[in-house]
Amino acid sequence: MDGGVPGTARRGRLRVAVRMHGASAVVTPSGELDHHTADLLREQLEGCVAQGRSRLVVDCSALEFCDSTGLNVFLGARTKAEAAGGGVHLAGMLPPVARVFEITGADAVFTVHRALDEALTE
Amino acid sequence: MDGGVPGTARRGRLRVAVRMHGASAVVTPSGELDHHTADLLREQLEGCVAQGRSRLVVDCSALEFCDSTGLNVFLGARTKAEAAGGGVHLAGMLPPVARVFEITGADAVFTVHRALDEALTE
Amino acid sequence: MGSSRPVTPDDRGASGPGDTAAPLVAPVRRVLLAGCDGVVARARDVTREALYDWGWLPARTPQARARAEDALLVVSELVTNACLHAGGAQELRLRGRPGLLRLEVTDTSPAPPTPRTPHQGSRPGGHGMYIVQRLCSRWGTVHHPEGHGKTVWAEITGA
Amino acid sequence: MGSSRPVTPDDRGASGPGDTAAPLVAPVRRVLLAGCDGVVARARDVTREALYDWGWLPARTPQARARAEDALLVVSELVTNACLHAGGAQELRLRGRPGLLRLEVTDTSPAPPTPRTPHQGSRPGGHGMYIVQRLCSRWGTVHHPEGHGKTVWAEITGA
Ligand SMILES: Nc1ncnc2c1ncn2[C@@H]1O[C@H](COP(=O)(O)OP(=O)(O)O)[C@@H](O)[C@H]1O
Ligand SMILES: Nc1ncnc2c1ncn2[C@@H]1O[C@H](COP(=O)(O)OP(=O)(O)O)[C@@H](O)[C@H]1O
Repeated sequence: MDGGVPGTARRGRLRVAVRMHGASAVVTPSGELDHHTADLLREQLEGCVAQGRSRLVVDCSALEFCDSTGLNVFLGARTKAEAAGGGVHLAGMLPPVARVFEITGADAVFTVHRALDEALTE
Repeated sequence: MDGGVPGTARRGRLRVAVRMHGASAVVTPSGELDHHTADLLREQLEGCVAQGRSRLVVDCSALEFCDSTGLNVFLGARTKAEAAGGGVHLAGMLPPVARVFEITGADAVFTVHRALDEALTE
Repeated sequence: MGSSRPVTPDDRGASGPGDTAAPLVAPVRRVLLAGCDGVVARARDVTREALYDWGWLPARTPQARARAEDALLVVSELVTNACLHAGGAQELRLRGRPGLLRLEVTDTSPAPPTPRTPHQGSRPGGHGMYIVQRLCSRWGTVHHPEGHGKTVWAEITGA
Repeated sequence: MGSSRPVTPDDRGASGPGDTAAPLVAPVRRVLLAGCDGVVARARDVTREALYDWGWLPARTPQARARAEDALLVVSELVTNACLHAGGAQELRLRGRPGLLRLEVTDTSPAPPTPRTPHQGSRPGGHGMYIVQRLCSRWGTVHHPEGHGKTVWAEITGA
């Protein structure tokens, strides 16, 4: 699947699904986001922005692991999305993923939602 | 005593004597050359060069300690002396001082003499 | 985990700082991590397995579970850094002591990790060692003799 | 040496890496080195005294004497670096183990020593950590929690 096109892409321990919902692109990474898999999510997020979908809603409810390499992907996508007039919304983070955002203070620069529907109905 | 003028200067654990011998300035540091005392030797060596005495013969036979800060003084003086057409000759180094020059490879850039008379009669 | 094997206390060259005289009373696990293919995920797998073997997992409390997850995060950071900044990780060593897990990653670069200061939460980059600093009671670098690389280690205390 | 005093094994916060679980079987000496006035020479004095007390000096052979002198050189480099690059040395700790002397210098900067590569023998600068690397069997940095500085340590083996 090409970057940001609705559908599902997979690399090693990460799967990334993309679908459109109104003005938002809903990106659903599942599995483990690290050095080996970060490129896949980066391509998908940047692909959405390149296609004019700059309101990115990331459904994190199936993301089981994320380290600083994964965090960098979200931070980079945020810059691109905001430059295009949008932003990155993170929904449903599990505790180990939420922890990375908390201890680095990165949670302050994203719009964080408890659950996906909250991010979509906003 | 002003920099490089014949006589003796002292700072803490270092004493530096300077005398003229033909074309050479004979500089005799005695004691411990380190962070606390390096400036004193630097002033004396640079003072000699500033006064046109760029053949510096350093009598190290009473120098009991020298670390990398001391080594830097000799390396800096060498640049100045060579730029003025002279050089730095080191004579009579005791084992702990010789060791610093050996392990850093700095001994290769100085003219090293076993004893002072060798450095003066050359 | 075929390549994880116990070490003997007399394996001095590979032991961590301060272990020079003290006997190795703690369980140790060593895994070779040549190259960078899949090693970060593999290092987490090995660490998770040790956490089960050494009683950190399954966790009795959410706090204890968070500490085990912190250990997986820290090992991920250390191995990633060896790949990104030191030409690849060589070996992962895990040492369990009562209430303490010590993670050690060796690589062949002599340069130490240098946490970026000030840390900026909003920008990509510089988060790895910041995370290590925040989650670990101590961390450090041991430089191997003759310029043969280094070990970066970090210690996590249990819940 | 009025300010050099023994520490007890339970002084965990100040002990070196890897000593967390192992009992402190070795003689330890600690000296506060506040500020930079005269501290480099003083650190050598304290180290020389320990070398006498622990039987390295008087040396029986020229080789043994050279090793003791190496220890004085290394401590001079570590304390000088704390003064030049870390706002001053805080504390010097010496640990004697059979055939091994461990020197530890704490300071308040989080930045680790970064040996300059390549080392250039003909230019001023960059010789301190090169000397430490050449003379020591191992050296390293322990980062203290909460950004409270670090300990740079180096180990010298006896003749
Ligand atoms: N194993 C290592 N070997 C050499 N340098 C390292 C290592 N780990 C980290 N570093 C250095 O420390 C810096 C900070 O690392 P880190 O906080 O993980 O951020 P980042 O990897 O995003 O730069 C790196 O940029 C690198 O220069
Ligand atoms: N205690 C320390 N704290 C912070 N940085 C240090 C410390 N010791 C050394 N460094 C860093 O390591 C570098 C190399 O040190 P060194 O080899 O002694 O050379 P020099 O002091 O001449 O620069 C220093 O320039 C400094 O940046």
